[in-house]
Amino acid sequence: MKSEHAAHGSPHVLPVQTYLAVAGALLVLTIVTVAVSFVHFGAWNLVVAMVIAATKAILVALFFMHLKYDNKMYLSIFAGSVLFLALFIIFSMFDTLRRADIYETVGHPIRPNAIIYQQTDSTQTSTGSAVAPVDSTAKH
Amino acid sequence: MNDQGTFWLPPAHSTVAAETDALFYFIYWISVLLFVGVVAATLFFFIRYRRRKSPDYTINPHNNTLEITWTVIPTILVFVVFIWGFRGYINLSIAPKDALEIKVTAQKWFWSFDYPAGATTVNELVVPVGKPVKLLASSQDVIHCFYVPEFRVKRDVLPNRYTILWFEATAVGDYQIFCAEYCGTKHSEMLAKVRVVTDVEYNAWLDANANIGAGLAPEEFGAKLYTGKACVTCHSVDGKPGTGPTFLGVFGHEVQLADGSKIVVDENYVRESILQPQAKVVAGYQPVMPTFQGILKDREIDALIAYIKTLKK
Amino acid sequence: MSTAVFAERNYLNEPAGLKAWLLTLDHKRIGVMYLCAIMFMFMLGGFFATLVRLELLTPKQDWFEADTYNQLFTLHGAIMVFLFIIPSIPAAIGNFVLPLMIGAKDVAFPRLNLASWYIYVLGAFVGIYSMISGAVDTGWTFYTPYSTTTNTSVVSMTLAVFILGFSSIFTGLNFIVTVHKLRAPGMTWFKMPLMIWGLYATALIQVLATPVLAITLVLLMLERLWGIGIFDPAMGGDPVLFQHFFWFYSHPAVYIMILPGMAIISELVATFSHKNIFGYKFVGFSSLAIALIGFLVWGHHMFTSGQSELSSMIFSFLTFFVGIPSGIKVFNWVATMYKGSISLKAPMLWVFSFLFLFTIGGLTGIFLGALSVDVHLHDTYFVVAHFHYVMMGGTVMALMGGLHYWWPKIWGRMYNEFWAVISWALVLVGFNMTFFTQFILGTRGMPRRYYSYLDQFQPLHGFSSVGSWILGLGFIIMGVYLIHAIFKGRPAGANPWGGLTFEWKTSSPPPHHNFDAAPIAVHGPYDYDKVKAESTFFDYAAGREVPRKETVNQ
Amino acid sequence: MSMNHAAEHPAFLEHHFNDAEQQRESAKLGMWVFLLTEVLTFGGLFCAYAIYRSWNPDMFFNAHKELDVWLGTVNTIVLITSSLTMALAIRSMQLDNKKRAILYLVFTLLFAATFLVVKYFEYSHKFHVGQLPGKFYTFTGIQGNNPHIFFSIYFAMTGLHGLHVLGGMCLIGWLIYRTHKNRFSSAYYTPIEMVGLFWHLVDLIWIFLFPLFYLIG
Ligand code: HEA
Ligand code: HEA
Ligand code: HEC
Ligand code: CUA
Ligand SMILES: [Cu+2]
Repeated sequence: MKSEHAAHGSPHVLPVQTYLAVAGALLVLTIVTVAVSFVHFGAWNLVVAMVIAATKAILVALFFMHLKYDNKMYLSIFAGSVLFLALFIIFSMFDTLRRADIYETVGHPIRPNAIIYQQTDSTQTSTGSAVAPVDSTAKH
Repeated sequence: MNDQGTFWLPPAHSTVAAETDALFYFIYWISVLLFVGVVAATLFFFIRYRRRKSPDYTINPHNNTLEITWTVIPTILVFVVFIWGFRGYINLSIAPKDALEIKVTAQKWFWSFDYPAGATTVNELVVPVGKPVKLLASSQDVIHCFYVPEFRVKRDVLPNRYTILWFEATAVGDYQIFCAEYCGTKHSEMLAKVRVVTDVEYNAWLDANANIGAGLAPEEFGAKLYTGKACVTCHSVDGKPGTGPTFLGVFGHEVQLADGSKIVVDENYVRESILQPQAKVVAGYQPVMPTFQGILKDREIDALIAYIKTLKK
Repeated sequence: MSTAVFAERNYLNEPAGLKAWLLTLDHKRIGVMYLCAIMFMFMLGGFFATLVRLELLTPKQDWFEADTYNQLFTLHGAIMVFLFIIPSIPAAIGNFVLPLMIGAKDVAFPRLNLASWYIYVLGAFVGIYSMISGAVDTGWTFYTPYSTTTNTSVVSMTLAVFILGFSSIFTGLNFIVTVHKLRAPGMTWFKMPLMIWGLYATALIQVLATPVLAITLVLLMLERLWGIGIFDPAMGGDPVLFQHFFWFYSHPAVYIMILPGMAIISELVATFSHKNIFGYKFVGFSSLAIALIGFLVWGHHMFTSGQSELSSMIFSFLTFFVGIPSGIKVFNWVATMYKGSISLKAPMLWVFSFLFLFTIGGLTGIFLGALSVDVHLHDTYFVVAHFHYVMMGGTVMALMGGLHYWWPKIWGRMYNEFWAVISWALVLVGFNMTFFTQFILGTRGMPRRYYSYLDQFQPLHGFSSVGSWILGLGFIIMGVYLIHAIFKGRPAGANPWGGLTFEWKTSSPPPHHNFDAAPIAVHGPYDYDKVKAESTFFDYAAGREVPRKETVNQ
Repeated sequence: MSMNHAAEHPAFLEHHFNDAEQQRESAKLGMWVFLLTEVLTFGGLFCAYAIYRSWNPDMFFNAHKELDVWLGTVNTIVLITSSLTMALAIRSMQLDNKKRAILYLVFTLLFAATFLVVKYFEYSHKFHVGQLPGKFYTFTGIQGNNPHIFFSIYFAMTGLHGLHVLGGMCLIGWLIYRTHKNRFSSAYYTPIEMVGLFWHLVDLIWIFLFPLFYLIG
């Protein structure tokens, strides 16, 4: 729907109602997602929250950012960035979630807590004295 | 595949080595073929169609079948290589159930090994021949990497996490252990040996080492530990400077610490320097000394203190 | 070629003055400034390389302390990667030739282009500062927890690389928009020179991968300054996760390095075989295929790192498919030469070096992609040899070929062909001496980043070190005659090689505004059959270079 | 392709573009590629969040209870409204209504400032009780391993986002100044449109940050 406009004709202008409707929808979705978060669905909370957030994001992208009316290349650039982010997360998780496939002991850290917690609970003898995390004298 | 090794590969002395070497040479010969093909064709065209000899070119129309062939054939080749490589990798990764388990600890810059019978060694891994050995490794400071070229095995050793590596030696002898992940100043000196012995020798060695130093006087036992536990890599006994201060004449003398305070070197100070080196750091030295907490037993610490006492100027 | 003329009024002297150069928006001047900077960085990185090789002459430590050696190879790696090879072809040659080859007046965002240059200069100064103030000794990979606990200036080097990342992003962004929006009329995607396909694919990687490097470096700096516990195990972080973040950028980065090199090779093969490239679409789309698949293979650097076996399997599987398009390109280049009219000038000699060395480099990548073989070869000199064969043998050979090819266009003067052959031969011999021995060292189990090694490896290391002197000599000779040619070379004329792409249609060196008459893409970039382009002549009436006879028969 | 540069050559058209349309589309393409790099820069942090949440989900859940949902909700509404006013500012400029455009830009600036003020209160509370990243973490009372990591990621993401809000505010201020100086018109409002795109992306990133930290943790 890219309307023809001369070099200095009136560019493509959306009616105010569209913007207000979109803003309204975003507010409603915000209220919904907050309300839903109080109900405990366990793991589903994450999925629901993300679906709502995604819809809000699509609304902002299509209307406020004009992707609906602009050259579809920009939509593909935006979608491409999200795709590459998803690939980065998924491929990293092939490792981080599947380390215990063959040996259970390999799957998790030996000392679950960082050393800053070891000083507090003296009961747990810290087997290795990890070097102080950040040596204040270290050169920058 | 062989005991003397080939031009490219060192001798193969573990059960998995043969398959890795076979895949290596499979890829090697295909690569030689492809390389010679590409370079020979280029040279031939350089000579045959050089400008003086063929001032004008003749267009050769696009040929899709050629494009398809040199896409499909490489795809098949690499698929074969992938399957073969993956099969070998799985054998490398899954240790047999009855494997003998030895705990490996990597520290800046030496390896220490704890055997089931309580014996511990530093920079020397004694294993029986013909038996699968499973190493449960972790590091005390940075990432190291346990690598034995003759066994074709390698695995990073991570801080605060166990990693597992297994091998079954097929020949008695000594084999070099390298550290293959960069870990600082003495990365290239973090060397150790795998000593593969017969079953009988192994059991005899285990019993002997379960309570080593029983018969020795404390300072003699301390001297053995001084080298056995790798204090030698950083502390000299003849006054020569090293990563850590020399032990010569240190006992009973005053030492300046990094925070400026001074302290007389006595038994408690040496014990504390061994168990919590970071507690009191000697002025002018990096706090790189690892803790020996859990590695040295009290009897061994006393022996080291006795030995250090004997080192008078 | 008495008719060849040096265009007196050109972008080099118009507008004159230092200020005009420092604040220039002309893509050609920015390209030349980048060229000088990257050649200096190549010398600096190469100097450190020769020191590394010097120390490795003998097994024991004799020239440098262990820590100094560790700093030397780290700086060698970091300078070569971040300060030399990544900006080299895109920012130096790319900035100069891309607008010319698509018939544009300039890149889409000239001010952004100048900003990218000054960000590079800032990054270089921060890098040099960090070299002087206790140089970093973590290797160019900055693996934690070593990088968060070592006592060298990691933060300032990380900051330098962080800054350099933006220079790369802006160059990539600029090229994407320029290629999309500023092509000459008539120049469809399939009438674009393959050099532009290569630079476009590279720009895609630059904008997609470099941001993740930026955030990784920020997290590394925060880890070192405040111990935030994302990568440092002492603070509950996971060092293998750092490796994922680092290699998500660093493998695509190696394709940022090679794709521009391949792009130059496509141009040189077509021009010096005086023939249409074989399988134009296949070569073009191979660049895009490498760029995209290149994002799914980073885990092949981590087979022994303690990552899950599933992850290693997936990354090994995909690594093999990234090799196929490279193969398609190599075969298409060789097929182009069939029945061509090949002139063996220096650029074509460098093409031979590229084909010779890159094929070895690429195929050794296949060794490393096979899981069980990589377990033996990982972190050995085999890997060092692999990446020098593809980076040095691939990108740098192509860079040198491109430099010789466009030297007459950039400076208007021709280099000395005799010395070019000498330096080419020295480099090819020296390179193979230096690095082929490292394959043997690697398979025999010599680990990398060792400053002292077992005696058994001494002969090979000695041979490699001697080879590096020959290699260095080859480059020094090239440096001399190329710089000499700038001032004293004979005029080259607009089109010394008989190329068909647009940059040969304007004078050498080109005027400030690139083209007197904006070119129109009537035919493809290598359609020698459609165009009988002989060398140009200087038309005194028109006062500029004009092609002698351009008969266009459709 | 107009060869003559005389009359038809509007002031804002740069020499290397053929016409205004080409210049505007180039700017938009350039902006979208820049937004791609922003998505991937934040992407690294989203990846860190996803991986550490998958490693210790219960710690994340317990830690998220420490955040004030209402302040988060307010901030979300503030940012959405600022997105609206930004869009309306562009629309006003498209209709050559400079005064209304400036008004909406000022509103956007105010909402952005409100967002940062609310953020300031949230941060000062955390500084006060010790819910800080890494080794500055002194808070107790959150069950689960390494709760400081939640706050390390929280401060990294909201901090970087806050910097982008600040950057956006400077850009909007610069726009107000130039609109006031009559630099823009319905024929040339590209800079406003570009800053608008950037601002909407900043809002879009917060749309994901809000549930990830405040609602589900
Ligand atoms: C320009 C840089 C460049 C390029 C182009 C490549 C290209 C490739 N690389 Fe390399 N690589 C590096 C730079 C590069 N690499 C660096 C710097 C490192 C080490 C970093 C560090 O640790 O410090 C590294 C390390 C590295 C590793 C990790 C090794 C280890 O540390 O254990 C692996 C493993 O898979 C690998 C594989 C590959 C493959 C499969 C290709 C493929 O793209 C190659 C494809 C090309 C061909 C295959 C040749 C041409 C094709 C034919 C002639 C047709 C026939 C081909 C087939 C039958 C397949 N590389
Ligand atoms: C582009 C990348 C690049 C290039 C070109 C080179 C070039 C060379 N590199 Fe290396 N190298 C790396 C990237 C590169 N390197 C990386 C990433 C590492 C890993 C670092 C790590 O482990 O962390 C490494 C590591 C590395 C090692 C392993 C160190 C170790 O593991 O302990 C060695 C050892 O021999 C080595 C040697 C060399 C040599 C002899 C050259 C020679 O080719 C250099 C020859 C060049 C010159 C001598 C310069 C002369 C130039 C001029 C005179 C200018 C000419 C002027 C004009 C043309 C105008 N390099
Ligand atoms: C990796 C290097 C390294 C190893 C291995 C090492 N040390 Fe140290 N040691 C140091 C450094 C560095 C110092 C000085 C800094 C400090 O006090 O922590 C030091 C200090 C000491 C001190 C205090 C010396 C003084 O003058 O105050 C003693 C005692 C000591 N070490 C004993 C040992 C013993 C016993 C062993 C072996 C069981 C050992 N060290 C192994 C590096 C090492
Ligand atoms: Cu331990 Cu290298
Ligand atoms: Cu790679």
